[in-house]
Amino acid sequence: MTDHALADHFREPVDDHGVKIAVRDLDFYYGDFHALTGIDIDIRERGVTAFIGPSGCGKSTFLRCLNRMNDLIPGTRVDGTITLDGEDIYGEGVDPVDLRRRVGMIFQQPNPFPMTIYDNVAFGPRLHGVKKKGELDEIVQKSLERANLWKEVKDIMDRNGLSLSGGQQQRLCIARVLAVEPDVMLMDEPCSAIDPTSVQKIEDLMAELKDRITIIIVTHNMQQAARVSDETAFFLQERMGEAAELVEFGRTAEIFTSPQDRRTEDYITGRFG
Amino acid sequence: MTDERRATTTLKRLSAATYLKEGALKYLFLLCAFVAVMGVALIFVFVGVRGWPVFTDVGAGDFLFGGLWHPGEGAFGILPFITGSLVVMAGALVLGAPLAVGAAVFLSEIAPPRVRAVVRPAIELLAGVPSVVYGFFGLMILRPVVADLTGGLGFGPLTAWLILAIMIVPTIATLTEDALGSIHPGIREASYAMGATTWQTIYKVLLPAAKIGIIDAIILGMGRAIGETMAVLMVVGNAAVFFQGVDMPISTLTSQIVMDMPYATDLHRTALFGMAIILFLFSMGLVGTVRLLSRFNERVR
Amino acid sequence: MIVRPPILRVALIAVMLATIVVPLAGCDDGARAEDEVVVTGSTTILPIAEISAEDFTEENPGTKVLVSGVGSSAGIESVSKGTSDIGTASRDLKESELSLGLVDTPIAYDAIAVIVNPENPVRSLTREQVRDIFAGQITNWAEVGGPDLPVGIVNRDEASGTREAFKKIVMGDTDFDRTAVILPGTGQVRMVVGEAVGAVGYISVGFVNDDVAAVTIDGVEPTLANVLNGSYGLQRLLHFFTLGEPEGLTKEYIEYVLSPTVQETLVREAGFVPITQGDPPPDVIGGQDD
Amino acid sequence: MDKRLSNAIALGFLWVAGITTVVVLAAVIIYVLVNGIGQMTPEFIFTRPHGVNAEGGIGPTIVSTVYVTALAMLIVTPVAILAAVYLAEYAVQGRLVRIIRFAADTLASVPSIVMGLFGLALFVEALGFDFSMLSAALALGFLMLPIVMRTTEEAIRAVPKYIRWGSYGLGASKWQTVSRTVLPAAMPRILTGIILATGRAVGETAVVIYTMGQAINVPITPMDSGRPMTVHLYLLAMEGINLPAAYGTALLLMAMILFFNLTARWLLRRSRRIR
Repeated sequence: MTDHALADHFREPVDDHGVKIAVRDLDFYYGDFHALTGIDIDIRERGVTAFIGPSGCGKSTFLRCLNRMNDLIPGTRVDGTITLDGEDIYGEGVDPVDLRRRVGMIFQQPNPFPMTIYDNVAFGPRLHGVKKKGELDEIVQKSLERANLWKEVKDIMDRNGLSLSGGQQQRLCIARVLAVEPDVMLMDEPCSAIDPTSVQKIEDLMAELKDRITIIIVTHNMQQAARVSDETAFFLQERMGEAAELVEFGRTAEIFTSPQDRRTEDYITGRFG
Repeated sequence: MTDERRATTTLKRLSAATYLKEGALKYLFLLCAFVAVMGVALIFVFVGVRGWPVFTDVGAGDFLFGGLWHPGEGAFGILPFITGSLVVMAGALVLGAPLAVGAAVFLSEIAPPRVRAVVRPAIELLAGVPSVVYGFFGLMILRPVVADLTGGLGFGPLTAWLILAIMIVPTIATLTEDALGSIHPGIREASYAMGATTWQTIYKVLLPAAKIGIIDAIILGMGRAIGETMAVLMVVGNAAVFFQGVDMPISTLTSQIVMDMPYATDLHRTALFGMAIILFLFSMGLVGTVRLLSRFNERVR
Repeated sequence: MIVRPPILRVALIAVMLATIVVPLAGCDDGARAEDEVVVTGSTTILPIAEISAEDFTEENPGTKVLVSGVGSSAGIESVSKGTSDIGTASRDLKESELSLGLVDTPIAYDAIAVIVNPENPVRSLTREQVRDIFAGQITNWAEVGGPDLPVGIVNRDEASGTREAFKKIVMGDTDFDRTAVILPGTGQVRMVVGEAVGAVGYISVGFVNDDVAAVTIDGVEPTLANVLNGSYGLQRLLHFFTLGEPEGLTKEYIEYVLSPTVQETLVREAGFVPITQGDPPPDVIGGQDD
Repeated sequence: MDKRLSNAIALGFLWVAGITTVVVLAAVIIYVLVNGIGQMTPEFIFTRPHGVNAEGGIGPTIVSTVYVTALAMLIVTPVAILAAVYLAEYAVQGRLVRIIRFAADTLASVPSIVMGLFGLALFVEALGFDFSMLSAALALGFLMLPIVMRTTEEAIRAVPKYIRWGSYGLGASKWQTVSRTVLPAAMPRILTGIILATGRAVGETAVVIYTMGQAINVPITPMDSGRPMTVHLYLLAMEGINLPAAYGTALLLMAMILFFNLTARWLLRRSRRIR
């Protein structure tokens, strides 16, 4: 990453954003394995927050707590609170289905449905009751435009989603999530399985989306974190078998230039991990 | 979606309707799954109840281990049929299992695509051929051949083995191929990378790795062989005696039931249901062994 | 293939449909309609019963005659239980069956021919020799003046009336050789005997064709004339049994079978001897030692 | 033995094993085809058997076979698919699931003659359905159930996990995910399973011989009895009075099985090309 790019990043004025997701003293267990411990973090509204750390440090696990995807894995348990717009998402009677609509997710492996491109994007709206074709067409087109994919696919809409390239598939998944108008988009190492030119497109896309959607991206690529994120959180698992913890969290610029915690510095300078 | 800041809506509470709907669906599906259990229970009850009196009236000992089957005189010993069924099954396995495992290995490891495109459908079609057509084929083609070979009439275990071996090949081959297919491709490459020949890779790496799958396949093949009725009935000769030679007629549990069913009354008919119980318990035992085997293997691995 | 059926709706409809069909169908108690005659029994009589049933229903539209051939004993059992109107049997009633109150209407004679492979030179046997062969005492054709060739006995299943009659006339008290092959059908016995040189079996005279050779018994050939004059001992009556005197449609059908249209054509065509031909001699069945 | 030689011999055996299956199938098909092709006339297929040697066609038996197989498929398919959905999607590993799996495996390995007697004891006699299409269809249904259940479950499990997550990630409920992404994606293989199970049901004799009755009859309502092709073939073979008709029946049976299998394969290939 050239110094030039890093420099202009700092000049950007940071206006003050409200807190979208507040996490207080979070512990997470797979059965009796204590995976995450004592995590406190405030994720600001509209902007990109990056989770970094060596592989296996629980950053993805923590990400999946934010939209309760971990509920699908039997035997998991969460202590502490996670609030979305001030509301506890693990609260009594909260419908995880609705939560996941508002907190969309992009996976490491692009996973379009084995359906046409159109059906992929229309899947979400259809789920939530949109029936009229006209309305669906509009949502599909707008979502694909917002995912910078419309121009590339507009006349092959009935082709199978799986026939697209890796980068296109990932953008199709993003379009699919955008179609349900989420407030938050979680991205679990979205670029690790796609070619470099497509990575650039995804990163540009995130820059465009972040002024309307809160984006949280898990990545083990520090340059990417530095490039795309406003704030960064560094997770670490000190010793095997022990719970991972949030070591340091702050504005990306400070984390990468003047990390407070020695362990963050060691990680960023590449001494380990 | 409008551009100005979206009004943050509160999280929807889990509506009772969806909760009930999902719950109701779950129990509907459970009920459907439970139909299988009900099926087995119904078979136990209805075949069992109809066959149970033979154990009390004739007595389990005379029934299971009696050597003479002569309903007219009240003799209901079915040992000849039990041994007959086992003999027919064993022979079919000895011929059929190697052929089936060989075909499966051939398909998954050796066959060039063009050949595989012929052999695989052939095996699937072999599985589809009705057993009565196999019986008919056996009766009209295999029996005369065996008759010429052995000088007898062509009825007996040998003809039954030939027919049954063909019939169990698809059952064993498809399951074996699945077992081989589920082996991680990396294992094959690793073995070849170490300079092993195809055959060494097969019998040193692949077969051991798929061992449980193959054993399961063979056990299910046994189930298919012991449960076969029509094809055996048409070629085995139906003599209610112990094994006397590969070309001498004998009878099995399944074929004897079909032979006697049209005219069996009261105790004789109950005895036939009793034989059905034995067949049912035997096939359940096979399934149980497969289950124990896989659980035992899990712990050992 | 991108299929998007509303899975839930399709599945639920099908399940409901199935649950409706099952009980609904069950409530009809399956009582046999008045215009229907159910005939079950001997496989030997099956052809006659089936064809006459077809012709009978053609001549009497609206009636139905369901014929199935499952063996004489099953026929007798089902007519005594009332599950069928007519029980056909190619053998006489056993002692245990006499008390069932069945009324017998013989419809034809059937003579049983002992058949051998055409290449087997043995063409005449005494009744004792036939008994010893089927009892397994004679195991080589040389013992009856034939070539040195093992005897391959082909026996019929116990459901068969032909076997019962053969046992009563020829075997008497001696048992069949239990190691003999048992075949559940006339045609099969003929086919196997026709193929294996050393084979021997027995079928109705009507079914003998040039695949096999019929043997003269005690010097008497199984010809129509000998059957009629009773000199050929191996013969039996074919019976229609009914629970009590036949009446209604059952009576009409039986009378139809006894009518010349059936006796002269179907019965003769099937190789049996029409009952109306000669006056039925008192007790042809059973031979001397009955 | 040096490893090159043993390799050659072993591969030779494997080639023989592979080719034998084709040779045997060819033998059966050719035998039935050569002898049966002569019978393939319209009146063989549409008229009734009549006459001493059961000349004429086997129409009613074809109708009976098709009727009972369709009825069985109609009854068993929904139950089997929904059962598989439970096992693949909803079931939590535990005693209940183990019991269900064991029962399904047991049902799959029940000898057909036992299923026949069971059908006789329960459907024909206890429930009073008498010899009928319904009794036979229900007995066949229990035979087909585990086959469809297993193929459907495998088809569902073959749908990649991340497709489900994609759907959950969009706020779909469990049933929405199953019904809108998983089942449609698995549908080709599910249909294959249903077709194969139907093919198996067409070929059954021992199950239907005691539940369908043996009188030759064109069934209208599910309560009518009738003689299926397989039983007809068996009786013709046993009676041996009309072998050409037996060959004709065997050929038609094989043709139906061939049709089912080829449709299943075509369906699978067509779906794989889309992916």
